[in-house]
Amino acid sequence: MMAGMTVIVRTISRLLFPFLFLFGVYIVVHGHLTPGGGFQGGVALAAAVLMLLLAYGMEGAQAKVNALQAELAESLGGLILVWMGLMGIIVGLAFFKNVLPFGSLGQVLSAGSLPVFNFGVGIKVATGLLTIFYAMLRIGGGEE
Amino acid sequence: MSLNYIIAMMLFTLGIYCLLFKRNLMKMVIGLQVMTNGLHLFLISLGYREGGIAPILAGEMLERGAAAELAAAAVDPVPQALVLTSIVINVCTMALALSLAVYTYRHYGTLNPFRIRRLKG
Amino acid sequence: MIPHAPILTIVLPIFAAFLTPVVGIVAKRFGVERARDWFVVGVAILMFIIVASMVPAVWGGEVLVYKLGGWSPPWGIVLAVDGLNLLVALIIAGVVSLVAIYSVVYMERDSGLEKYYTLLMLVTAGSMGVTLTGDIFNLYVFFEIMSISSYALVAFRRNWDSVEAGVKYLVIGSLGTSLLLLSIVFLYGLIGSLNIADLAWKLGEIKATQSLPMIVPLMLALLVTGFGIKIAMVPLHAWLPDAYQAAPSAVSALLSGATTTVGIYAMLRVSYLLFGALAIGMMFIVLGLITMVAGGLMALVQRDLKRLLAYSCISQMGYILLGVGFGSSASGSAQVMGIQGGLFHLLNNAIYKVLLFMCAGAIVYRVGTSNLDELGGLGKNMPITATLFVVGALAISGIPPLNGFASKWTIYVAGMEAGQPICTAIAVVMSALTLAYFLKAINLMFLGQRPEHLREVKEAPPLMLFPMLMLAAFCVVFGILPGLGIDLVRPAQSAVMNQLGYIGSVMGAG
Amino acid sequence: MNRIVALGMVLIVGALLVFTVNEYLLPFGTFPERRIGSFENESIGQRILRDAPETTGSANVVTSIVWDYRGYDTLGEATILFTAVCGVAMLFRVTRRRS
Repeated sequence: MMAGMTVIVRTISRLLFPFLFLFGVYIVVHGHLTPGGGFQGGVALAAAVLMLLLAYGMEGAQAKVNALQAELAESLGGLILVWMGLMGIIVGLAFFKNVLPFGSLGQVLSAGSLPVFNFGVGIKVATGLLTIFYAMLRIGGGEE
Repeated sequence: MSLNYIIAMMLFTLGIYCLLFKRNLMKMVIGLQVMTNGLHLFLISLGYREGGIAPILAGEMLERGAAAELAAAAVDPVPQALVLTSIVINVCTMALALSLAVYTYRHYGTLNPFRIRRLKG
Repeated sequence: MIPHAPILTIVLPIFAAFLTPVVGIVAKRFGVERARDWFVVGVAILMFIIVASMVPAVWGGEVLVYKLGGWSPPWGIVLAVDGLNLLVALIIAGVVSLVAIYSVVYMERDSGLEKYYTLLMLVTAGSMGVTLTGDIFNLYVFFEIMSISSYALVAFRRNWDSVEAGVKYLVIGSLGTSLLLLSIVFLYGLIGSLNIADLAWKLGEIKATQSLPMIVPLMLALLVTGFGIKIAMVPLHAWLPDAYQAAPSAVSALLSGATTTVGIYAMLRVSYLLFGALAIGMMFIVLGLITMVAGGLMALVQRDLKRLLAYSCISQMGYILLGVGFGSSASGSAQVMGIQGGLFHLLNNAIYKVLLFMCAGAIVYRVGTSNLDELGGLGKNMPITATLFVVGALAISGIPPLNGFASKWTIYVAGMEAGQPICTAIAVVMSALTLAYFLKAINLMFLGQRPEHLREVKEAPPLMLFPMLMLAAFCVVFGILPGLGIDLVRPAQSAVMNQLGYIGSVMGAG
Repeated sequence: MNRIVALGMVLIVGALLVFTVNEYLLPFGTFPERRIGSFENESIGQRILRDAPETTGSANVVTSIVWDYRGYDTLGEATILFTAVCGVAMLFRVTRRRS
């Protein structure tokens, strides 16, 4: 249904895609050190794929992440969150307790469970937004 | 005079007006966005401290381990966390509203949800 | 008590919602699609068991405080369970279990069932979260979960009526939740805290030292408007009849039984704890009267069964507000009676309203319409459904041996003792009016001439009749033994009246 | 006519809100002295700002609130995202008409 755009847009978006993607990953991974975090990074990741969707049409985006993968990854992100929350109960404290070792302040591997949460929610937001867009753009919808 | 608060509240009222008086679904969604964004602006302004810095321990402050210094200089972090939650909630409401709009337009060819009026009792 | 019971009550439906699609895929692969439906039923019943496990401790007078992440009350989020919470949680868990059983058959003809069950679990999670939390921003977040999933559920059938109703509900509902958030932001700006008990404590300190600033009544007005939209208080009720008519009957039953109950609960909790100093009793009486009268009068002229039930639902909300208002505007025994009556009516309303919507669903399932003009003489075809509907209708009208009478009588007595004879008289008249429109509905549906095309209509399937029978049994039991119902409500009533105990327990947990 | 009355009501609400925020909240940029404060006369923002780097090990205080102090809210938020995805997928589901 979406045909995509001209060669200029396609080329530029193909060149930009890795950088945007990397930027999203950076925001997610450094969530506990710099401004940003799982949600913001996840939105940046989704935006990178959506740029491909605009430039190349539905097929171009689906080649990177298809709808089923997006849905599965979203469940995975949600399960990471719930699992990390339940870790607190499993070690015998409270739900959502920060259980992993803190490490040293200011390093990438620090702040206990927080980077894991950021990672989980990053996956979840990126794929969740993609799923919403895919669902809205799907040709069918309704009775056939 | 707290100009930030006043502008935010004006945006909020503008959003309510748009939400209640427009009969086009897209305009209603826009009104909803204006309203909630006014609210977010208000919430985020509430935590501001004159000349405050971001509530992040970074740079030479981190090297000195000066957490107390941060506490004296930084803006209130709680509204920032709340606004983050609220923005995501808002995005989700908008996604559902826009989907309803797309669905209505595709299947019934109208963006006015009140086009067919039943006999209201 | 099951360890970590308060949080498990909320996380279980969230987890189940994440898992339902997976269970659906696996079940389809093994050729047992019903497995997914029974998974949801099992989760709902398990949730009921977990909630019930908290009963002994809470009825013993304890306030269960669960510190999430181990943070002490003002700094982190806490769940606080007292008698009032627990009553509402029991109602929600019970209603959801019965609705899930009912849905197994009722929804079988629809497509997209994995989404239906996921959204059902999400409504449950949202309602439970609102009910058990002790933090006002967290209350807002879970209120949104509940609202967004109910918008989606109302639009589930995707015909014009349901999409229109969904849009309407979404627009009005988002306005309500925004007002709610605005009030919470004001509270944070004024006081600098988000824990409900802490806020109540601080507002009490302000009141002790100075007169309350005008922003406090404004916050109360915003909160009441926000929650009032969810319970369809009368100037804000426009979405409810459309939504209940267009949604599948199982969803209407769920919304009328669970989410409105949650709305009333949140309104009570917040206005009692935070704004107890203002004249909230008078406010509840006025709002209750308007809601009751307008809802009842509108119900009188409806020609559609589900729309009629929707308006009577609005009217019953008015009774609950009225009872609580009588209680909070008075003192002594009238206070006890009023609050008990209001909360007992909350319980009873959840029981017979769900029963009536399920009966309406049974008729829609067998006949395909809920338009009263096209029905008639179904008493011969569906004797059990007809009997159950009559039980529910008599209960809602307050006819003696049934539960509606017990709670309404308590409210009337409280009203007389509180010195409000006019309001009480209006309530009695509205009760008669309720009987009138339900008799009209019974007459049109089950008696009279049976149209030719309805000859082959059969009785509803047993799996749908089972939850209805259970609810009708509750109607009769609480009617014959009103003391039992009052006993069930008494811990909630003492929790409403013992606000300082709640504040002390939550803050003392730090 | 109806419309003008409703418009007037919206304007009154707006004026009330503007007046209230201007009058009853302390002016923009004054944190945290204005808050009535929590138990030890310290607003939760101030207390968290002081403790967070130590008690959660995160240099970004906002992240430590989002995922630790109020992590449960954020779980709710992720659930809302899931709800929205579910709702949209429900609305655009593909059905085959029964034969």
